[in-house]
Amino acid sequence: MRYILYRTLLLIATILMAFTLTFLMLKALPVDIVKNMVARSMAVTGAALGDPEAVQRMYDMYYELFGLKGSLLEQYLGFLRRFLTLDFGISILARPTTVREIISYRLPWTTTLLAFSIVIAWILGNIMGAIASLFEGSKMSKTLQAIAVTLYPIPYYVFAIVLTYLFAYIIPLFSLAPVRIPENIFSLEFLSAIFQAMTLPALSIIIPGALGWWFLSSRALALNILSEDYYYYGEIQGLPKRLLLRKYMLKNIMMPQITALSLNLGGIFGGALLTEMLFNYPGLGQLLYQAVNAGDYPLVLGIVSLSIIGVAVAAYILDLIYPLMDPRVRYG
Amino acid sequence: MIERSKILLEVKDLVKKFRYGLFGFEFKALDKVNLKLGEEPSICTLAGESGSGKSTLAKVILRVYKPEEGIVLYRGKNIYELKKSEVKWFRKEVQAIFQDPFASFNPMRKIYSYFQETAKSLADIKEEAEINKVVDDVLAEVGLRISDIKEKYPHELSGGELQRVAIARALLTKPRLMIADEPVSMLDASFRVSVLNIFKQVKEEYNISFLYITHDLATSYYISDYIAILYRGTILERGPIDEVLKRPLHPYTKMLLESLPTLDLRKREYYMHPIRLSQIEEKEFLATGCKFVSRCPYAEEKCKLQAPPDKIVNNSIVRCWLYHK
Amino acid sequence: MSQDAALIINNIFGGYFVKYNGSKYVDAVNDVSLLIRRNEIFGIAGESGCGKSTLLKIIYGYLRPPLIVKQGSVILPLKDEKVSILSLSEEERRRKVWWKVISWIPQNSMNVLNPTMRIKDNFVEIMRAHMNIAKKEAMEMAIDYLHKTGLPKDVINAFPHQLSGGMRQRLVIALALITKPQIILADEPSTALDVVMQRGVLQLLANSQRTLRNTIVMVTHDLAIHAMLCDRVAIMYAGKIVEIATSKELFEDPLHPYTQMLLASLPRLGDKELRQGIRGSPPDLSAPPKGCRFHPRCTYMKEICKSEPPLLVEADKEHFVSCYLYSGV
Amino acid sequence: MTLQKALSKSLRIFGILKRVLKFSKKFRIGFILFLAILALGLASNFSPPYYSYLYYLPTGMQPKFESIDLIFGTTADGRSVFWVLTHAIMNSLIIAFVTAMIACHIGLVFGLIAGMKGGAVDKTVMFITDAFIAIPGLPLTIMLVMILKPIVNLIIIGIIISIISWPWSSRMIRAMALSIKEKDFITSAQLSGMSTLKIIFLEIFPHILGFHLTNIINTMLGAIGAEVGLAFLGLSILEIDTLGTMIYWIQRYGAMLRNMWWWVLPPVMTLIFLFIALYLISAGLQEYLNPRLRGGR
Repeated sequence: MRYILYRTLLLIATILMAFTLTFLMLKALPVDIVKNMVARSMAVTGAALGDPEAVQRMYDMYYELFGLKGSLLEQYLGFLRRFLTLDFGISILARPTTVREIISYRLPWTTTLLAFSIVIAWILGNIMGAIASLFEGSKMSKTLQAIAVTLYPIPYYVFAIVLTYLFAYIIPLFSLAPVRIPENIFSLEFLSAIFQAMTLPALSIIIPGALGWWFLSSRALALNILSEDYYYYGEIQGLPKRLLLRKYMLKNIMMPQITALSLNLGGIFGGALLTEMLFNYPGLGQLLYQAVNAGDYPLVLGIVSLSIIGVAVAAYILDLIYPLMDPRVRYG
Repeated sequence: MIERSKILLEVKDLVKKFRYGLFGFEFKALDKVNLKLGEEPSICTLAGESGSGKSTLAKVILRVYKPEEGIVLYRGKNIYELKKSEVKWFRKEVQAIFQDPFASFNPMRKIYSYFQETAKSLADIKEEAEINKVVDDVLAEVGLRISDIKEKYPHELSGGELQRVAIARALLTKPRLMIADEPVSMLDASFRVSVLNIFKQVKEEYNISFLYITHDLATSYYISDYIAILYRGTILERGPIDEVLKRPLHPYTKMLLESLPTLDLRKREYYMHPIRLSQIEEKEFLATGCKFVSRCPYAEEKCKLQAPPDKIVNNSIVRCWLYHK
Repeated sequence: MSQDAALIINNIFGGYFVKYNGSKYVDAVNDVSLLIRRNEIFGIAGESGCGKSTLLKIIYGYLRPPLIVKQGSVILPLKDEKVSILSLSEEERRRKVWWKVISWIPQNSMNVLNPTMRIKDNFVEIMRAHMNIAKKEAMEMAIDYLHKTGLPKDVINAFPHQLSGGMRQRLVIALALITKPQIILADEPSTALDVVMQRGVLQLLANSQRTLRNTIVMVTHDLAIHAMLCDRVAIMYAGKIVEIATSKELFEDPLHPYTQMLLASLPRLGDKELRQGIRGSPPDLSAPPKGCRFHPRCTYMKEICKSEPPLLVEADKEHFVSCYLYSGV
Repeated sequence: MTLQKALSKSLRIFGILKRVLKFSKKFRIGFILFLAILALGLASNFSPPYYSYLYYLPTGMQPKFESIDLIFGTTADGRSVFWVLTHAIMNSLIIAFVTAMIACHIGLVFGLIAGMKGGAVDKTVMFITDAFIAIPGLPLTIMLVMILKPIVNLIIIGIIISIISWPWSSRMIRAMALSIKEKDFITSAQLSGMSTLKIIFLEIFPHILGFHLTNIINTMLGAIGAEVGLAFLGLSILEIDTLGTMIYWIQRYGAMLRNMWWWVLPPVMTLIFLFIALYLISAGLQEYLNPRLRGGR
């Protein structure tokens, strides 16, 4: 119970801290930027130029969003309220669509890609690392290790450039043009389109993840387990090898790796955003790129704060699962 | 007042709490511990199995862990309320050696640097030549020479030698009280007795009292004058060693003595007599009554509810309801 | 004589190749021969690093680098055949020998249980691996067995960390006994326990030996435990056996100077007489002394002790010793 | 006297370096690789003054070995890929160094305070650290850079990346300090009359130093990656050449579409080699410092 309480407090603190930091940073933003944004927004739509009331409304909206209205406390509370209700106003790029609408259209793409590739990378990497530890010193293990050492330090997005170059230009199996998604989501075309869009970004998360990061950490954990007394006891009991791998090795690797996943979620997420952008994948990453380049502050703010909440909550859930898996921390 | 000044160390109703596990509940590692050591140099054993709180008590007396309740008086002074100048005095007077000689020296430092440090900051000897001479003296006391250790790192000596070095370093400040936490339990049998003999010898020559912490009653009998039996953070029985080990009062002390394996083959038959074992050791710390209640053959309802107070019987002090009738 | 032999160990030489600053060989077990009988508790005593645990590993045939056996054999006389443990492959040992004929209680046994496995799974898996029975049946047998040995049966659903050290240690012993093996190797089965729990654990072992009439090889540094439990005891020093005798002979009339000095150095309850330790320290086994390995510490040392290692000879009936004081050169 | 002392100290560092080089193959390979890349970066000091001008050279030229300017060909905006690369390496290394110095030392201080003080101080520091770890780094830095855009420079980029890097160091240092604090030799030091400050510097710090060094290397690695990530989004200092901005311009000009491999390969390969080099250095150091792997000296 104490643990759940601590973790929940931490979640709240994390989100509050992130938003407070954002707020403080926005305070440093020169007022001119808002003026600029309103002007540009007008130019994009060409509307309401002559309507001073509409202009004022827009000013009000941005002032409130960036916390520039009222006393400092009012500013802060208003800012928090908007953020926690995920209300980020209207996008400048796609006026008059609200930021929330744009994001909600892109979000499923990102979550699907991330969930799919993180889970696959995690499972594959852990199993391979454990098996490699059993054949420590063999040729196969050495080759895998050499590959892992090469892949491990390279960020996903740098690896993604290599993949882009390889697959899109040298072996043109996949197109890098934005994918056109058919209307009918139950058709074969839909599936193939998804496959087209997802394969490369997923690979660029799975390959370095599975073969690099998770492989190396799982192998290191497995080597430690090999020198544990309980593993040695399993061996002298003459238990079947498969059982040793499953119940003595993998099960004990899993626990610390869940924590590692929860700690690294933020990093993986950031990498994935950039990868999406590189591959023209219709997720949040690409959107973020467009928003940054167009100076669409409301949209950037929306994406950024949503991802902070998303990652923090996902890590929170993982941390709550952990005690359920590990009998040693199950108290009370 | 006169009475008090004759007491070297007095521990009164000491309570030290710890948390069990990372997020777990609190338990009392020490629960109302009382102990007295007279001015006269003596060796007092603190006997208890692993987890009885004996090392915790050592660290409390050494001013490492601050207790939650109770006081520790050293020569009448509360050691947790010392003035700056008195802290140095306390460090000089009270020294310690630990169980694992390899863990008690930093592997990255030369052994001799510990002697230099101690000599300069506690014994107030500044000149290199003089330090050399004093160090040579204390090393001779434990059967070593300065050339044996001068340029050496801890891992270059054997466990037995290193433990003797630790004693020599502690002697440098001419302490009055030495706390020895399981000093021989990690040493091989063939070295043990020589380290114990050093204790006997410096007790006489340097007028040092020892608090000897151990789980081994045989070695404790060999060197001690007094003994206190610790169980789950409480002292169940204390008194002169011959009294306690020859005429044990507390059921736990009796059980310990009966279960001790000996080299005497005539005891074999008796050793195989069936005994009752505890099944829930960890929970005993949390017991509100007598901590021994779940294993005690004489346990009554009263023992579960309330912890018995100390009672003087013959020359010992025992904490058991059996002696309150 | 070999009729009642449970285990015959012939001239074992074994040790470790340690790779550090080039490679060096640590001579952990040197020319050890033993005959261990059926229906006895045989003790092996010695100080840390004397090779007693290594000897157990070799007897069991659990050979992992850097441990190697240079020479020697371990013969296991079964009903219809004589199995030479060291010449089998590990797979064959696993199928034929381990836990079926010989089981092992490893050192540090309170910490050898898999932390993420329930106690019952330990019993079930080991029985399924060696007794060829179904899961349900195994479960019933395990519960029945725990009941017989006086352990509470609800521990079966617990994880190791929920149990006390003494309970875990007793469970590891129960695991070693569940398949009713002919031989049990016990490596310090009761260290790190308080004396009361230690007594309980040793009683569990001794009682099972009485009912099963099998063999226990008991390794511990604590001579008092040997005195309380063993029928015969071997004393090891620096990789060699220096003395073998019945407990009575060994504790009442020790012959080897090492045994004598060791026994004399042990403080006893009720006796404050000044005792002496043995001077010097055990040799570095990567460069053991020539001749008798105890000679640098021995007070009876003769010229010959420095050059020629003494042989293990029968100085008295059933009392073997390896010392020139008794072989008379 | 002090000069002599300083000299002998620095000589000792060379001695250690020599021993690590001899001990670990990983370190050896990584170190040589890093030196090669560093040499390339240092070559930026010899760049001709016109290196920063656009369209000074013919655009999109394949590598020609006739002059050093053209050795890696030219970019789509008429600059020498070679000279741009040398400056990019140097600037990326500066960012990495600034980040490592700031983040690792903040982490060191916080970790030591939390680990040594314990109690409420420890809990507070750890709570803040944990909260920072749970904030995904990239989104936070994006926001920071966007807002600080008008004044951003190499140092500020380093500071921004430090904000997301320090909690990791702090967490690890605290764990180490906690475990060392419990060791008996700390009590021995207290008993020999050492002051708390002396204990921290003489007893605890030497045990942490090794980790601190590898941590600095790892943080550098992370910082280089983070800068590249920011640059992908056009959020680095686009006027200055870094490995990140080089890739940004490659993307911007569609160099890959135009198959200008001589422009794509140098920064990408340099990045990969730099990552591997730094990783090998830290892994080698770790092996050397881990007494269990080294067999107790």
